[in-house]
Amino acid sequence: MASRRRTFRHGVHPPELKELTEKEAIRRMPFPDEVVLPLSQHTGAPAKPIVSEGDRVERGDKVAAADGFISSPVHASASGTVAGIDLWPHPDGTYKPAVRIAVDRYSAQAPRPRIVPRWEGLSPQEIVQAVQEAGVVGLGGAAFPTHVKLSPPPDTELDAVIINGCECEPYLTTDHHIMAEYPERVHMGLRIMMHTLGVERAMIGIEKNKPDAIEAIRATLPSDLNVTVHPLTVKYPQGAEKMLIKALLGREVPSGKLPMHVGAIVQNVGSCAAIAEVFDTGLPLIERIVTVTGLGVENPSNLIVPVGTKVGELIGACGGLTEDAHEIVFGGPMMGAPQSSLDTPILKGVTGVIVLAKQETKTKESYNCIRCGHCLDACPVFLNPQLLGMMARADRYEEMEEHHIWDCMLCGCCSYVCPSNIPLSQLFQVSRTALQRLKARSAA
Amino acid sequence: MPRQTTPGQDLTRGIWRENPVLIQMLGLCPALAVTNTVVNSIAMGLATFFVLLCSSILVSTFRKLIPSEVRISTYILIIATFVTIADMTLEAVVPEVHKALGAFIALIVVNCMILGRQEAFASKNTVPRAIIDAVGTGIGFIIALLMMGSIREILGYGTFLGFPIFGSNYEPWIVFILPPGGFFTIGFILLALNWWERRKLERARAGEPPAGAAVERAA
Amino acid sequence: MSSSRLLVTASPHLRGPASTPKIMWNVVGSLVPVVATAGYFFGFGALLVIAAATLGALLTEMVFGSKGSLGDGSAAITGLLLGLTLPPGFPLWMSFLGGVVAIAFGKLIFGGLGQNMFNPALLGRAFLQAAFPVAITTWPTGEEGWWNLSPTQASLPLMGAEVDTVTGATPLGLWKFERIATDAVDLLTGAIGGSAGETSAVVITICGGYLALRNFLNWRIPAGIFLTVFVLSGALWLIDAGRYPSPVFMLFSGGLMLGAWFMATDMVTSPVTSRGCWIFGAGIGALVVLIRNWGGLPEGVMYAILLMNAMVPYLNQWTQPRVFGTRLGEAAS
Amino acid sequence: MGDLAWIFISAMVVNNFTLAYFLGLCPFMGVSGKIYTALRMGAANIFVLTVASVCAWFLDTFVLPYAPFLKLISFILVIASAVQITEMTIKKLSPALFRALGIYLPLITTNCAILFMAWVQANRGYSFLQGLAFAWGAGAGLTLALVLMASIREDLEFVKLPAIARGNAIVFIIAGILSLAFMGFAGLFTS
Amino acid sequence: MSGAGDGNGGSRVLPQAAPQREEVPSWRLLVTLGSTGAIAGLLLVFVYQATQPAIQAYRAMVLRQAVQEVLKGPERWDTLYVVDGGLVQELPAETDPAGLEMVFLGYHEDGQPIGFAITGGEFGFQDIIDLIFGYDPGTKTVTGMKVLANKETPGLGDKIEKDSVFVAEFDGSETPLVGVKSGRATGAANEVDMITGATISSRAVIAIINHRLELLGPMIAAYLEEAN
Repeated sequence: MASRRRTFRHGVHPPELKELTEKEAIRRMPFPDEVVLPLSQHTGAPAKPIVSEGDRVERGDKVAAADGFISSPVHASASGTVAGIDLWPHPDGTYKPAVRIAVDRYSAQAPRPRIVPRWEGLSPQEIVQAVQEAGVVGLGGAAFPTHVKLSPPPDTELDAVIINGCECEPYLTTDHHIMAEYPERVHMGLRIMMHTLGVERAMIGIEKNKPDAIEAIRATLPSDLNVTVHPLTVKYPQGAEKMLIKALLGREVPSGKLPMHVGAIVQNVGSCAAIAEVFDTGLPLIERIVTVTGLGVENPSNLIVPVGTKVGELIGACGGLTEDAHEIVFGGPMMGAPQSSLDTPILKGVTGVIVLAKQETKTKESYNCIRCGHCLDACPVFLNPQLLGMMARADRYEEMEEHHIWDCMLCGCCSYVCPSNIPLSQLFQVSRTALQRLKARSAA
Repeated sequence: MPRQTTPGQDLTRGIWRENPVLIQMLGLCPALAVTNTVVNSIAMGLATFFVLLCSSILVSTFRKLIPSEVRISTYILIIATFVTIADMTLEAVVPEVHKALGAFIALIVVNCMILGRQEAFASKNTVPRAIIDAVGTGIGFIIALLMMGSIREILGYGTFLGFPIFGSNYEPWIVFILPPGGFFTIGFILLALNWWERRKLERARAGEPPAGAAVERAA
Repeated sequence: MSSSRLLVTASPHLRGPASTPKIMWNVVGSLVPVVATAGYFFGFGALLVIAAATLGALLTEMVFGSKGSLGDGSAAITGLLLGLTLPPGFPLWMSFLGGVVAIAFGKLIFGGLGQNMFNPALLGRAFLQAAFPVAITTWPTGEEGWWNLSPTQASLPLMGAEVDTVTGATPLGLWKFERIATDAVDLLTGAIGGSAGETSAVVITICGGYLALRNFLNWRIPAGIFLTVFVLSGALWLIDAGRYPSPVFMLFSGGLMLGAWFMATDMVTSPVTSRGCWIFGAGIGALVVLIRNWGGLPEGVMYAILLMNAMVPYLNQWTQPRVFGTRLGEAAS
Repeated sequence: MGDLAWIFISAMVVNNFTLAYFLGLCPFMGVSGKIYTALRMGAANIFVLTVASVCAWFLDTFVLPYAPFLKLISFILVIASAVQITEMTIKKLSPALFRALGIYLPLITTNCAILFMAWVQANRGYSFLQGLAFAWGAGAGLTLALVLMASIREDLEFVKLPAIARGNAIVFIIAGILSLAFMGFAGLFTS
Repeated sequence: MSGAGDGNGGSRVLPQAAPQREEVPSWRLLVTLGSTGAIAGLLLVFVYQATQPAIQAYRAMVLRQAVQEVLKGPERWDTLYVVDGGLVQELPAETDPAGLEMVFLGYHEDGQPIGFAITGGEFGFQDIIDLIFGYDPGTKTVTGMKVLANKETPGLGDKIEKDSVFVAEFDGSETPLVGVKSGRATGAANEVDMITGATISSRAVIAIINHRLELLGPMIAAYLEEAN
């Protein structure tokens, strides 16, 4: 068991590029003048605003309530006045409704008193309730509401909680620093989750390129819990749920199913720490740790950022842009979304802000597919991106469905390795949209 | 034929615009199999022409007497008869050519072009018109075979009708008298036709004035 | 900096180090030692033949190819490989013609790079074999000096050779028609008669191995070929050593090395799946053994690869990978 | 036995009916777009070839010595009726098979490969078994050519061909390349 | 587009028998087919009669030329049939000569037999090679060889028919023949230089002659013994 290489098959090895912020300790950025809180910061239904323009809100106050079970509330990340509820540039490239708060410059920004009691006495349902109320979502990028993950259907048989400390995307060091600097918080979050789910076993998977994080987590490992730490091969996308389960448990999540179908639940270290924080400080999720990095930013840093801070101000807190800054990406460089505006706010799910310099973004010429098959060897879910790409270009979407386009994680491995620079994952994203539209039309 | 066509159209239609081989892709087997020399092409063309003409005459003569239930069988019977006649005559008159064409003379029976003309034209029109149509189609077939045969003989043997045209030291491109050469040759011809068609289309789209207009303006 | 200066491109924002021209030029580069070895053993004439084929390929690509397509290097590969499959005394105009046919009908007619179904160099070679069967089976004896050109080479375009040439024999021809085996050491070093590229197996293997290590070719294809040829011909040899050549001879004679390392592995015309590549290689190996032992021609590598090229779409369909989280067979439509 | 094997191999690959004799080009051009249809067409061909071979052998042995000039007429009529009868029989006995092969059977009547097979079989004086070997070799060869073509054409749908090569031109060029490749089988099993 | 759809154009005419409106009595169908058949038959018999003499004459001429060539100009020849493993000149009654193998025994002007002309065919490089050769049983030598039909590669394999040097190799060669690569002959009387680059075709010719003689040699010997 020990000698088995902990990883999955296929995947790619992009340059890690983490050295820019690897050694930067987490620090807190000053409060901005305005925070913008989009109502849709998570997977699921957007929250419903419960404040109106001109209302005074304190830091930690709820400004929008969850709309249904798969939804999450939004809280004010700074004290101030509601300046408006209107459309605002969203990181996904569109305009979406957001609550804008003009931050009170003279406020102490002290957090409100504890809103939840200590977790020890609570039933699982009450914990789930509290987690939802605190607006905790997955902080690894997808922003799936955490309380949903914590309340699996009653007939589900779970036997392992997996903590995802891989952070396989290049550049990012957010999770790395959470583990290295706040290992106890991770363990506390894990303890709460194990209690809530009633699971006896937990595993923490960390890529081997973060030895100090592994060391810190190991050193603080609670002796009364059945938790093991697993250093994993450095490979992208090691941090994808399905890949992580495959690496740690050797189980394959069936196509179209969730990790819980194979008895596992995966939680990002950041989310894990956030759960702990809710019961520790009594504060809802109003700030997160963001890696601001790339050759296009003067002082790459790991910052604690109030949710809703505009990216321009965040970069300003890191010394501003360099001369040759060229492209801003939210998230990792492999799956992250490019930003067209400096006004887009940081959401709960934004793990990093990467400012790419001109020399990093130089566009390469695209060639015809030469059928080298490198994409097949890279795809972690064993699709045939070469065939899918040709189908996408021929608008043969129905056939793409037969070839499992919905199993694609859009991880970008195929695009990364493609010697002809064919934008495969982009093609797949576009095809999926087209396919959904086709289906909607045929359903109508 | 729902639309009435003039005899002139009947004649020219088969020669170029609806060339049986190059446009309609009929009678491909003889057009590829026996066109390695010009002589063979001509012989095959003439034999097919003969069968087509005779069958058309016979079919259009008796078109009112032949019930439609048995018309296909009757046509095949008639065609097969003339093919046998052609086969025996060729063997008696030009045995060398007969040997070169071999079984492909018999295959004239299943040349879709002949049956097609009976069904589409001869069985519905008067004898003179059927003759004109058969002559047009037959000439079209011969032209196609000649094109194939010329290219293949010139490149494959360096001769035309047996006369050397590159001198005696020509190194023949034997591939052109082998089966792949047949496919390549018709491929080339189709490429050229496509290119020609596209050029015509592009010119028409560009509204380029015909050559005559340019001359007028210059004058 | 204002927002308008921001670039917006789709993820991933990192691209791997591989690029198509890089792969192609690496192949060209690794062919250089092979060409040099051919020049060393076969003389200046062999280099001229290779140059003529390459010139034909490059000119055709330049004239009919899409703009800038010369830069991707694939035409150069085709020309070099074609030249390497030709006998060193081959008339230069035929060699040039082969290059033209290879690019025009092997590649451009399908729409250029990546779209062709058959290996262009082999198509050119098959065309020449069918067009000029005598010239392409005329091997020099190798007794002339390095600078001496074969009189056939200078023949005018469209014209044949006016002189009788002394022809030697290839190891495969010697075996096929006279049952004479060639010394294994000679096969390995390349001191043998044959096409320019049927030279030193050692040099070809080193160059191919370099490409395989850098993942510029799929090692499974040559592995499949060598394994199949070795096993099949070994079994035949054990049955009747007088009738069938030894597996070592089979592996190192003729164009097998060049074909297996450089032609079968042409990315465009080989399968994309790993299992497909194994089957592809095995198919080539089996066809080579079949044609060499029972066919009319002494060498069958070229035809074996072309025939398996035609099978590639099937192989790709049959060997679709099993999609993560599905049972085998669900992946294929 | 070696003789039978050679007849089979020769008709299948060395002198492949489609790629060396240009027979059955209509279906080769027409129904080689999809592998599935190509396979069914091939199966229908093998079936009809078998029937035609048996019929031609009977005719050649028992009827034609007395009336050689009726050879062509009798062959073509017998093939046409054989196809018709086969079609009706299959329809009765196996509707599933009929659905699979049905539409191809009438097409095969005018497929020159069948007549050629019968004609050559008679001219070479093949015995009953030799005739069958010839017919099956021919059928296997036709199927092989169809299936290879279909495989390439399925892939070709993803390829952006130059404008002048679209349509039949590229199919002929590919057929020519396949034909070149099949030249590698020349002399198989004769030496 | 005149594409693949039109490729079936001819076949398209077959299945579409137009729906018949008025009932045609079946006797008319029979009469139509019958009379067409009858006319066709008559026509064919007539043409057959007319062309047959020319066809036969040509075939006879081809045979005569071939026998003349391989036996080096015999004055006349007899046709012998292979029946039950032996050669006979007179066929037993009621035997159809059509399916029987034949050999031709040529004579000098003085009535002395020159040798036998024997036909044979086997698979060559591409397809069957048919040839005829002369054989002198006295000296056990081949007197000449002529290829009647071949589909070998033009310019290469077809040299077995067209290359006069190769054809002349057979004159006076002792049997059984042995093929050698050109330039490697040792001077033995049964060696035939093969054509460079067309080894398979050359070998096939030699093999045909050897195989035919293996089969027919004893028969010829027996026949001559009996005749003496």
